[in-house]
Amino acid sequence: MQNLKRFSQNYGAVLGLVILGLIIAMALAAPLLFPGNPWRTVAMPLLRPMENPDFLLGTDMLGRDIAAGIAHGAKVSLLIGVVSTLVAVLIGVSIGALAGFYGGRVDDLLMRFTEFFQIIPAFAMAVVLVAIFSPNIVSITLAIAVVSWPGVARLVRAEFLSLREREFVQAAIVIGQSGPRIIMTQVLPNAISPIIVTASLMVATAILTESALSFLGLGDRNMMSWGFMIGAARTMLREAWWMSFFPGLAILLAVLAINLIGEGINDLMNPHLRGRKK
Amino acid sequence: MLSFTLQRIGKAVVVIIGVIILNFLLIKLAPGDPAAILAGEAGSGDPQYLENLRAQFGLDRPVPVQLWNYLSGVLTGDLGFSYRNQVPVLSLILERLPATLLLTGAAFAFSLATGVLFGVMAARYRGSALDSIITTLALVFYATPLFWIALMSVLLFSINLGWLPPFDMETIGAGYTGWRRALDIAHHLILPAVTLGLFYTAVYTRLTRASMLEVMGLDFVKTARAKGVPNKRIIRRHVLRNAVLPVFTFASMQAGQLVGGAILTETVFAWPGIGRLMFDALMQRDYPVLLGVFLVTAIVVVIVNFIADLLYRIVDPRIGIA
Amino acid sequence: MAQDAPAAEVTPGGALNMIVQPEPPMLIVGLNTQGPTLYVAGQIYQSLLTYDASLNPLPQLAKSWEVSEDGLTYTFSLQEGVKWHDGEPFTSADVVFAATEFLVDAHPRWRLIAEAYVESVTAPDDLTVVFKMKKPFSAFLYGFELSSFPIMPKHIYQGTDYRTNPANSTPIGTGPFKFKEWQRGSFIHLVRNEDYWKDGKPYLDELYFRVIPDAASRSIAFEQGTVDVLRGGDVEGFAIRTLTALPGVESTTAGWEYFSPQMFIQPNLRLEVFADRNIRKAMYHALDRDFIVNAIFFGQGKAARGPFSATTMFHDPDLQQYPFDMDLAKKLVAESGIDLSKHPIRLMGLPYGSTWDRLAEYVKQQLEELGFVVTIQAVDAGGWLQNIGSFNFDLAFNFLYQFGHPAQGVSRNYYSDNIVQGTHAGNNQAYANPEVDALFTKAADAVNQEDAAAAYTQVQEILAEDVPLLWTFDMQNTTIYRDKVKNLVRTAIGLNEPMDDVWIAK
Amino acid sequence: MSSAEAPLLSVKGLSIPLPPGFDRDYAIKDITYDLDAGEILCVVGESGSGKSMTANALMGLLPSYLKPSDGSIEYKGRDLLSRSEEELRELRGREIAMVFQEPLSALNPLMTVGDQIDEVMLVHGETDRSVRARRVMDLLDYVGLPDPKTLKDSYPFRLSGGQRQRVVIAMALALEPSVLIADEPTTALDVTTQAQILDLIKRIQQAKGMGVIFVTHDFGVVADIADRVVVMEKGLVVETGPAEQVLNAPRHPYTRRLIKAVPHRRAEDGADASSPAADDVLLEVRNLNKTYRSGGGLFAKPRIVPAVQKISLTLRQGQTLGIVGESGSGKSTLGRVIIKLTPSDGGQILYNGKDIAPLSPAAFRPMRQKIQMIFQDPFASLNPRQTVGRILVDGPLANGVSRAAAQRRAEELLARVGLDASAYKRYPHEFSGGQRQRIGIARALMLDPEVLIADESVSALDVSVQEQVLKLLKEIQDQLKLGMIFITHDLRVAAQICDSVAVMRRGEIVEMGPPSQIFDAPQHEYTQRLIAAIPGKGWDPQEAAQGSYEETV
Ligand SMILES: Nc1ncnc2c1ncn2[C@@H]1O[C@H](COP(=O)(O)OP(=O)(O)OP(=O)(O)O)[C@@H](O)[C@H]1O
Ligand SMILES: Nc1ncnc2c1ncn2[C@@H]1O[C@H](COP(=O)(O)OP(=O)(O)OP(=O)(O)O)[C@@H](O)[C@H]1O
Ligand SMILES: [Mg+2]
Ligand SMILES: [Mg+2]
Repeated sequence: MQNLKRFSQNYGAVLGLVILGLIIAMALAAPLLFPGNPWRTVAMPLLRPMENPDFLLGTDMLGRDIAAGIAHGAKVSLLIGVVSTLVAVLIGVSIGALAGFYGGRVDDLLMRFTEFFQIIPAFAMAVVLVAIFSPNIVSITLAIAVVSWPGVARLVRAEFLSLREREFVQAAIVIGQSGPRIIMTQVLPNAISPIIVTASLMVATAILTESALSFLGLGDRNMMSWGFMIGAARTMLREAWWMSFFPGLAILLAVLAINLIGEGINDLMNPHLRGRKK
Repeated sequence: MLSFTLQRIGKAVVVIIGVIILNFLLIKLAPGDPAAILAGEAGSGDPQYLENLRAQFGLDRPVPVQLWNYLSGVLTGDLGFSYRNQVPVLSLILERLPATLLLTGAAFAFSLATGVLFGVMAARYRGSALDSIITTLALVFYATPLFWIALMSVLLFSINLGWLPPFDMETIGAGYTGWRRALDIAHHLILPAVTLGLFYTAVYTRLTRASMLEVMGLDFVKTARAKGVPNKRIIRRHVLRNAVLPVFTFASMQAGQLVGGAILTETVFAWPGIGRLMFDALMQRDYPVLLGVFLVTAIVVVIVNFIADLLYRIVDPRIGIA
Repeated sequence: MAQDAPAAEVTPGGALNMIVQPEPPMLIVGLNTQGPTLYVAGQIYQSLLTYDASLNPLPQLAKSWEVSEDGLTYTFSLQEGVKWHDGEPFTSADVVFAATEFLVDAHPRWRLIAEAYVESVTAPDDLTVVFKMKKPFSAFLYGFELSSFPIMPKHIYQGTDYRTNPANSTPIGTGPFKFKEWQRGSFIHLVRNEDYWKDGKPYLDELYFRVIPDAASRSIAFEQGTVDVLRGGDVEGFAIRTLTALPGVESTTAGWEYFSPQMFIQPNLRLEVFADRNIRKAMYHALDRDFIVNAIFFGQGKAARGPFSATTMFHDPDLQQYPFDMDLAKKLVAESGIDLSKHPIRLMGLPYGSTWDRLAEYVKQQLEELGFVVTIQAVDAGGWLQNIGSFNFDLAFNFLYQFGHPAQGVSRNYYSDNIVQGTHAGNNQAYANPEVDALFTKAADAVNQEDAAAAYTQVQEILAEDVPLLWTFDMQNTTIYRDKVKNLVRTAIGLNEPMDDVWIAK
Repeated sequence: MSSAEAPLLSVKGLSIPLPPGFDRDYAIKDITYDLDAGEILCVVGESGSGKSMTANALMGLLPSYLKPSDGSIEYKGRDLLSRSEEELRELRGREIAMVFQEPLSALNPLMTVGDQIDEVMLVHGETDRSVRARRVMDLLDYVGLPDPKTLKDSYPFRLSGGQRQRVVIAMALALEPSVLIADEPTTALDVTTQAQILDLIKRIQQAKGMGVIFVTHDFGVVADIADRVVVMEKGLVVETGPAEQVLNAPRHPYTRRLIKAVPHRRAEDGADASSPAADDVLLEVRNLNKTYRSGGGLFAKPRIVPAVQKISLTLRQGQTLGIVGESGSGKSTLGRVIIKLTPSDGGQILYNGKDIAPLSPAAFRPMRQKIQMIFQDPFASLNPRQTVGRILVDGPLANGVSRAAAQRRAEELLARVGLDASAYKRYPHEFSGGQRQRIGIARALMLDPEVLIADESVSALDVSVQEQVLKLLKEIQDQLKLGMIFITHDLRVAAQICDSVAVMRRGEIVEMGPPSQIFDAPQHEYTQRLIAAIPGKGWDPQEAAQGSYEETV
């Protein structure tokens, strides 16, 4: 409750929530606002924004409605962002938790393994994975997850390493709780805030990565996503600026919003942490 | 120091071998037979021709044998032979590596310098309009797709204003040498390096700001104030050094990521580096080249981390002996 | 097209800047005959012949040639005084080496011809080469330009492993320009061959082929004057319109007659739905190919009128046509009694840029309107080749060069014994019609052109009725160049022709 | 009032309001006291009473969002509050210097010790490098640091806590200020080091005639050094006066309560020290060893710390065994090894005659309930994400007790440790430190242990709360007759509750015996030193707290 109040005082975070809320609403309402398929030709190609009041954001070279694309694309972009993050967090938390909690040889082994993934540039790895397993929404999502978990693993490991030494964890050992139970009930709940903050940033990064993949022609051709729209529009940058401008703006707003929320959570968490340490 | 170096080298070798094996297996997992693709490109595909190609590239042997051959090749400095370019992989990569090192190095230096500068300014004037402007800009650049920035900056600075060349690494055919050439390359470097670096500028700005604020709250800063040290000097002598260390460490760990970003930048700016080489190799299923690029990147990253660690040890007395 | 300028006007010297896209893997045209390789290597290597816009043979390294009455002996007389770039003389031995060793080993098309038709290749003297045939081959004389018959230096390659020969990094040819430098990822630099066998030529001092991976950047490069020439495919269709409108810029669609690429949609006939001819016809009717050409390809092409490109020999202008008619298409589907929604299909586009993506999106739309459930299968270049070559596709985009003669560029798509894995240029859809096989063979083996023409007309009619492929459009490639560049496109192989006549007005 | 008569430093009616949302409106309210040249003024009070806040206000070092609302601070007759930041800066370090509590974090880790001392002079206008260098050497020497020549080029991390605190003091003395403010400068240090630092401050103060404000919460320290005392409670000054009077004849009830709570030797000490039946041996430790090896790698030398060496001891039913020793002597390690939180390297731990040392963690888990632990930090030892109820029942649940039974037991024990039943549903952060420690005790008792290990269980608490918790432990111990190992660094606390005391140094037990022997007739030289260093020996708080009120009125 108190947290909620503190959060609401963080204007940036509230703004982020509002923007994200609008984007989610748009994604959900897309089938109502723009019924049918966003790939359909609905008007003259290359209408400028506002030129025709029915197509406020203009149309692309095949006469498809940009606004419809953005509304439908919101779903795909958010979906990829959220699902890939969930998968990455799942992998990262499992590996980080085991390494951090058990330490020693387990830690060594898992961290070396993590390093293998970390040392290859994430985007390059994602490109390879998507290309190799042929671009579709599943391979894209998984590829993004595969390259983004090491960060989570490291973070969780560090958290677990320090939490493991905390007295309340020691107390849990002393009263005879089992290792897995301690991880789940004692340590993890206390590491959740930084995980959430990181995850929120990862959603943002995932949306960016998806768009970059699309830009390289490694997007899912059956899904209208923002990144795909920019990728498709980039060669027409000079003839039809609006084709890439609006999806670019949408990405920027979404990422910005998620970031602001993440930072809000971060701020929320920090005084809390300080209070706990004192 | 020697034992540290040895230890790090030992660790690095393990990591790099791990990376090789991981990549190798990944690529073996991939559907797509390089020989078939090569044959396809040449327009022919009778089985005998395919068999010849496979035998020539050693693709007909079992995977563990291939892996072993590759590994032992790598140990002797032989990264294999490019199926497609008919050139030893190592020479192909070495030819392209300097361009990427230059690009990513410049982007790295640019982002670190500007990031730290802006971060310090924002933290120093925390809560002021300047702070708001810097943090907002950092957020915006953090959230803007790299390629979008690249395209827009070409539009603005090359086409509309005509200040900066939009692609290539130097003026081809101009035949510049010495200083003239260096200047020419620097001129071509500005756009790609800045666009590649902007995202990291944003990252480092935020990191530096947070780190500065944290250090500012530490006890020894209070001690310095109690000594009567002027504010400027506190920031410079006490806060900055302590705050920048973690930023540097983070940056060195991130250095490899720049190579990922270079794929996009090199594409847009026609920069002849290994990012683009990697992408082409991938598209053509030229796996030895792909593996080689990954390997070389990993080695570069390991070296960068090592140098960073070494510097860290020199700058931070606490780690020196531990 | 041969616009030879009066010699007085010519201002020799200067450098010509071009773009090579994508960067070729190598310049050894004997080992790789892809477009980019040919573009650059065309200035270094040469072949015996070249062809004018109407596909009549013109001399190149062959000064003249004779065909015996029975069509079984071809005799070429070579140019005198031709030297390889390393100073060695070029002789008939090099041609024999190419025809009997190098190309048989490394060149897929030549090997097939050589195996099927060529009895022997001999060199009675240093400047004469004689091909003796097993049986007549009406297309034989159309296979002697660079992409079909590149001549490689015997003294460098004989007895070596061609692929790993260290000389591959410094190509040695007979052409007007010599290899100087290749900065991978950046540019290829050729310089004037001082010892070129045509006196006083070439006019240009230097050629630069730049590597610019991004299409938008390429069009900027031309606009800003960094490059002087854009080859077809260098920039996207809509950019062609804006670039040609610039002052001082000229363009031509000539220079592709020999290749005449035709784009088609390839249904995998192994699938039950596609095995039904009515369904294929319905799909064909469902596509507005004029829209494709005009809206998607910005006018760069012409709707195809049959299996033979309209610019090639033996094209039959009176074939049965399949105009855009969605109602008729739906009726055909209804007649077939097949429920298309029960047959979800994958559509594999071409990985060559956003225009092709748009085409895939459009085709998907149309087929879905017809009742199909379509997923676009996104692939990269490697994946596309892999899938086509291993028949792992439902419906694929493809395009093929026609190489001047149906026997070289068309029949390969329909021969039932060409249903082989590992190539994108075979009968990948698995079309088998003995009648078609027989007619193609008959045409190819014909001694005189009339017999060939009759057979080809017949086979076109059968194919037009069968629609094994959905011939979509004859591709058009526009070459854009600054008007100061003279004599650029002169023959049917366009920019692959040695630029020994090209000059830049000062 | 001529400036000669004016006090050196004079605080009048100083109030600092807190922003809304804090536990109280004022950090400090209406604070008034004077400091004369050449005296040591001790400011005492419990945690949060505003001691540090006042000290910081004097230096002008308040956080930006806190501003004095009323009152004045006069230094040599001139008001400080109205000065500009630049003027204050000039004053800091030159006229008024400060020493902080945490020696570990008060020094910049990336600057050599010499440079940090040098800097004070540099920023106050001493431009001659050689003059400064000489002075640095003098100062280091003066505060009793060995080998100043090499030390000045060392980084702080190489120095021990006591050495660092000396460096901070040297820094404060660099420009011979008239006022030295020391905010709990010895709280983080060992008794022996503390005694040395106290000596040092006293010596300097006398030599230089400085006025010293010494903030502390330890009445023993006050007794040792104070000339005058200010007692603070919840932001208010409740009593001021000469040390003599405040210590021995406190007027304010709060002061008396504080003094009464100061740990002291039990009167009946020694009487029942050997009373437990000799055969009720619960736990016997034989030749226990533990050596830490860390930082070792393929090519690196590991750091080796022999934390527990050949320790043998016996714990009987109903007995409280105290373990005392300086920081780092291995007390906690011993406790952790016995309870198997840290594996031992050798030796036996016989519990009811069975050696538990070699058991695997899984094999030992069922036995854990019999050996329980109370932790040091009441804030860190309770999971902030769980309700008190959950914290309590987790133990029994893990040991197969039904939820209902566990809950009943939890409610019982909450009452037993003096907490309201409503505590069951609340979260730890809603409790004070003392209450939390009670929860920690209840958690340990949930499992009906026979052995209880308490590691610094009261060290983090204020004296008055500490006293209550000690009392609770004593009661429980008497009732349940368990065996308790009580680890502490505070010898006074050990003296108050233990039946037997073991003194540890560098992993070894140097002396063991009943408190009477340890405190009154220490055998070992080290024990003697420890005992000698206890602050405020010459002063008996019990006596002061009891009779004095009548006497002085
Ligand atoms: N930076 C701060 N911001 C806001 N309130 C503070 C701050 N520091 C202390 N306080 C509040 O001011 C009051 C007095 O705190 P102060 O630190 O002076 O206590 P103290 O007597 O020094 O306690 P301790 O013995 O724990 O050091 C407390 O209520 C505390 O919560
Ligand atoms: N996990 C560990 N790894 C390595 N060394 C350790 C570890 N824990 C403690 N030590 C070292 O072992 C020695 C004994 O530490 P221990 O914590 O037992 O001392 P202590 O007597 O409890 O001190 P304190 O009074 O400060 O709590 C110290 O030198 C300490 O640095
Ligand atoms: Mg304090
Ligand atoms: Mg301890």
